[in-house]
Amino acid sequence: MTTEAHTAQPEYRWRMPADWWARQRHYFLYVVREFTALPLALWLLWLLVEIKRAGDGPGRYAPHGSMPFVVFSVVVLLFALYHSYTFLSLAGTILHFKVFDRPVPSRLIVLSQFGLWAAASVVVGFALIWFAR
Amino acid sequence: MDFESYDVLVVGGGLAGLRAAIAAVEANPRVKVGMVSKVYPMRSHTVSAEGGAAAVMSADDSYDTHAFDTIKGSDYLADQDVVEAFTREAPVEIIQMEHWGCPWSRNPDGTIAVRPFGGMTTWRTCFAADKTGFHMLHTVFQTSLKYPQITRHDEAFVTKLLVEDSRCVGVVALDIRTGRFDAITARSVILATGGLGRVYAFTTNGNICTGDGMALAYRAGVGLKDMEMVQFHPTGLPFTGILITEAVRGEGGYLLNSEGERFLKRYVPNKMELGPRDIISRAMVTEFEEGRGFEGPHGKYMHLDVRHLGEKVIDRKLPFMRELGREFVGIDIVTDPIPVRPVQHYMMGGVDADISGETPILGLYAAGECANVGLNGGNRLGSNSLSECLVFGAAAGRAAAHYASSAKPVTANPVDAMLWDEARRVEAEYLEKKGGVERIGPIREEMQLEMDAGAGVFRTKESLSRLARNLGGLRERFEKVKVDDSSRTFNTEITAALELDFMLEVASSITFSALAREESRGAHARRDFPERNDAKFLKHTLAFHTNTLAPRLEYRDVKITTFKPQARTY
Amino acid sequence: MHLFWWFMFAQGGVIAAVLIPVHVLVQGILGPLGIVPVVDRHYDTWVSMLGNPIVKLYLLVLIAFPFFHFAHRLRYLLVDLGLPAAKGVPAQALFYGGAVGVTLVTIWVLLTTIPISLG
Amino acid sequence: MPDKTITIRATRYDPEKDEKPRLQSYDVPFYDESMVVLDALNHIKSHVDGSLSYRWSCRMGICGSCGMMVNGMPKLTCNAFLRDYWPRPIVVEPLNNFPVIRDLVIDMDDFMHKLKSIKPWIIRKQEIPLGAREHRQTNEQIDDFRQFSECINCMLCYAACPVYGLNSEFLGPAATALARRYNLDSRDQGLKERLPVIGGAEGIWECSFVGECSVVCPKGVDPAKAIQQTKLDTTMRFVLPYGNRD
Ligand SMILES: Cc1cc2nc3c(=O)[nH]c(=O)nc-3n(C[C@H](O)[C@H](O)[C@H](O)COP(=O)(O)OP(=O)(O)OC[C@H]3O[C@@H](n4cnc5c(N)ncnc54)[C@H](O)[C@@H]3O)c2cc1C
Ligand code: SF4
Ligand code: F3S
Ligand code: FES
Repeated sequence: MTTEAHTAQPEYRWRMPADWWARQRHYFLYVVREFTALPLALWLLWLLVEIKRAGDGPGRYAPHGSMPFVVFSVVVLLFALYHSYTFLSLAGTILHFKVFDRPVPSRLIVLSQFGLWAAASVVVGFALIWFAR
Repeated sequence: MDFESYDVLVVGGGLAGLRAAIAAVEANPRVKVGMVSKVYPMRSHTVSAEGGAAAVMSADDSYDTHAFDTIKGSDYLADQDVVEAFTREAPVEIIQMEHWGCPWSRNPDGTIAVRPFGGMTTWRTCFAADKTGFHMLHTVFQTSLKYPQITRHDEAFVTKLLVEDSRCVGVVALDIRTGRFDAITARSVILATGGLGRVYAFTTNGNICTGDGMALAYRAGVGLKDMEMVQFHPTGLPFTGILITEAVRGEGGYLLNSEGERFLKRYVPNKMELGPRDIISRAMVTEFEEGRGFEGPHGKYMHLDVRHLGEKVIDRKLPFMRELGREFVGIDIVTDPIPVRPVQHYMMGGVDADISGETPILGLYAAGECANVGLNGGNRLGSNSLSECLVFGAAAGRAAAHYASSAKPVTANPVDAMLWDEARRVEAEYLEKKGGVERIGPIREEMQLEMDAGAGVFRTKESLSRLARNLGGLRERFEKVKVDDSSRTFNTEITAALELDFMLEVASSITFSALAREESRGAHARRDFPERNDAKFLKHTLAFHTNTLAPRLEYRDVKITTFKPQARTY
Repeated sequence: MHLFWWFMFAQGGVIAAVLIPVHVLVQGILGPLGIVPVVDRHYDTWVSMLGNPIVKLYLLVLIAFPFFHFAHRLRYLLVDLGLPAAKGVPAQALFYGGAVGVTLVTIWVLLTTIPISLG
Repeated sequence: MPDKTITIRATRYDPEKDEKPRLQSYDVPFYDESMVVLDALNHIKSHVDGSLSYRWSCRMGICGSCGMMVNGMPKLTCNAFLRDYWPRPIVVEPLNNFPVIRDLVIDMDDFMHKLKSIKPWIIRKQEIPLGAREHRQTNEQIDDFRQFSECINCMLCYAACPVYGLNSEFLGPAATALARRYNLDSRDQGLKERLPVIGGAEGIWECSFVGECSVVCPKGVDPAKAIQQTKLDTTMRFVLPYGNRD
């Protein structure tokens, strides 16, 4: 490989400000996107507890349902939707397939991702409600 | 690294320079190659070429037609042996570029596609979408990275050629980053410094196109050949000078005057919009003068109309042009005509070099736009220049490597003294000079406007004499120049001053060469001598540096082999 | 190794994106507010659900996989917020180990809580 | 034409004199709608203060040398129109995330080394001779990598990437996009030689998909996509036993 003839030189070193993520909208949205992981994790842990409590027996089983919990769930839902939206649209632009040697346009892939999401939500929601009767 | 030494030193990292460096290494893997460039190689102005590179690629084309088109286009000022060799080598180089990864646009069967271009009788212009120069430059640059024999000095500005006993033994370069002067010695030196468009105000050329290599060679005693031959491209955007590629006309765009008329029918009835650049530019200026141009805030202009092609064709074939129109003029070329006017574009003239790039100074070679190997004569055909950079860059690289392997090594002794003298000169003239009063910017701007006015599309004895006088005045003012910047670190005002010095030098060589050529040929159109005069001027002009503003001029016969000069009509 | 964690991260991301919102909506909001009946509001339906091996498998995927996604994201987030230590091997062990831990706990809960029954 | 002016606040820094960069204000005439930030800088250099240093050449968005932070966003200054900012002042700074050599000039040697490290040239097991003419390649095959070959090395993406800002060892957006450009080229067989760098400790796995690199890219290269696709492909090669192994 080639070489470059160099001379060292005093320079001003760039340092990233600690609040870089608060300085620009895109960066902030990125941090929010990553942060969604935390509330979602907490909610899943709650679900795990709920499952565990099914072992308490018929007499003592009381499903969770306090107002603060509903509020928490609403907040989690917002994060969850943001996660779904960002993840599916980003993943959609990355996936690349070829059908009959032609690349599938990424708009189509994104759309089908959201389609999959909608379908899965309907099926799961239906099951959760249907079997409750 | 005060004293770096190479076998072959390439000055310039554009298409010609990079091709030369690789050719030198491939000719002899043992040569040590140095490359000095005042910008990182991928910033070189080759990057802005849009249209394509010409070569005979298909079976129904022939070397002879390519040669004839080139020679007729040159108005018979091209050296025909050079043209013939060029047409044979060009396809080889195009394939070589392909092997290195250039993303040439393709035919359905996967072979390299070609498109029509002005002045070419058949389709022979290879292209990579509408960014041919960009793709070619990045391809050769990235390929060059794999050779361990090549050492680059990026952002180093060559201020002087080291010549000892009429042999070139290296250069003095200013390391822009540190402000230090280095002697970079070599057994052979290749100049590939590109064009000089910035001596004009209205140009398609980038900021770095200041004719440095021509001035360096000129001062070292090499003649500058055919400097009066400056190409004006018909379609530049007013104000910025950004080029609207010839492909717009290739795809069927019309040129219209203010009366809505395709005026080219009066000038190149058979070719219309695909006539050669010099003739179309003159036609436009003539129309302006006869009152049939549009008036705008940046002078007169014509309309380049592609509206009849429809949005589909435009978006598929000219997307970059639509973008340029939207951003730089605020129009949509689908619904509005594009304002255009002739713009300085290319320098046919340059450092006197032969078919293998050799100059009269031993060990000094030249290639690319800064050289004149005799290919382009009075007018270059569009798309011949990128091929020229490849063919003659490679030739110069091979010749320099060959010469270097037998040449004597360079001795340190006189080089040190020359380095010291040069460093002192620049420091005394710019950095340490007291009492300067003139700014670089205004002198440069005045020179550019003077050149537009005096040595533009049409010239006369009066315009050129006035220009010569004014250049003298500007030179005097330049002696009193003041530099604001006293720092050594990345001092771009010093480089601007050095460039202006070079530009004043080449501007005067253009002016005096043009003054002496009392005929009209190719791009050189004298109002006072409207006819071509083969009896007197079927000759190359050679301008030699003197101690005064005016060069000493000599003439050399043009090499004619197969094609006898005829009238040039289209 | 990066490759494996990234693979798990991507899988977990898909699961989380596709499945979590509906669970939160139905089980976390609509159910508690009594707008619709939901399986986990009644002991019988909940237990019969949890007894189903397919449901057990589904719940494992639903709960465990996303944790690999979360672990990856939170670790990188810490790096981005100026904690380069989150890059190191100990941090990796902590985060990915945590995800593995959650997986094991989930398996344990699912296996011990309601015995598998096909009824 | 009305006599408008616009205020440019440009970074000044001379390592021989200054501890750290500062901003200096200049008023510049704004007389044409198609004027760009670079025109304003050129006006300053020619007529007001010749010591202001910055890089530029083509002023048509293709040479890649004029990238700077314009009001906090990485931009090609030859493509940043004054009309989009006027009448507010414009702050022009050197690109973020790079060492500053002088005023608006950054040190990009780091990228030059990274570029070289991904071997951006066609690698073949067996060269075909020139006499055998060109490799056959269809326009569709070019479409596979065209986008990634349009990179002008302007460094805007590096200035936008916080991961690079925090860790300058990170291979970064443009270099990965160019590696992908060669890996996807039907003429190339060098994937295996590039993998150690791309997939190495400072390669693709460092990227947390902030995505800002693609937002600021003036040429539509979409380096974020290049990186994530590379992650996906590398993973698939590993997961699928006989995926695209070569
Ligand atoms: C807008 C535009 C479009 C064009 N389109 C086409 C086309 O479609 N087809 C075609 O065939 N031709 C076209 N051309 C012409 C063609 O692009 C050029 O002639 C050709 O690229 C010149 O290449 P070069 O290698 O000689 O010089 P350049 O690419 O200009 O390189 C010059 C090199 O020299 C270096 N240098 C200069 N001075 C010094 C110094 N003092 N010290 C150190 N280094 C120095 C520079 O850093 C640079 O690396 C076009 C030109 C323009 C301006
Ligand atoms: S990827 Fe885009 S932003 Fe990054 S260097 Fe290349 S052209 Fe510039
Ligand atoms: S901004 Fe940086 S983190 Fe990745 S997606 Fe782009 S390289
Ligand atoms: S000056 Fe070339 S990209 Fe802006």
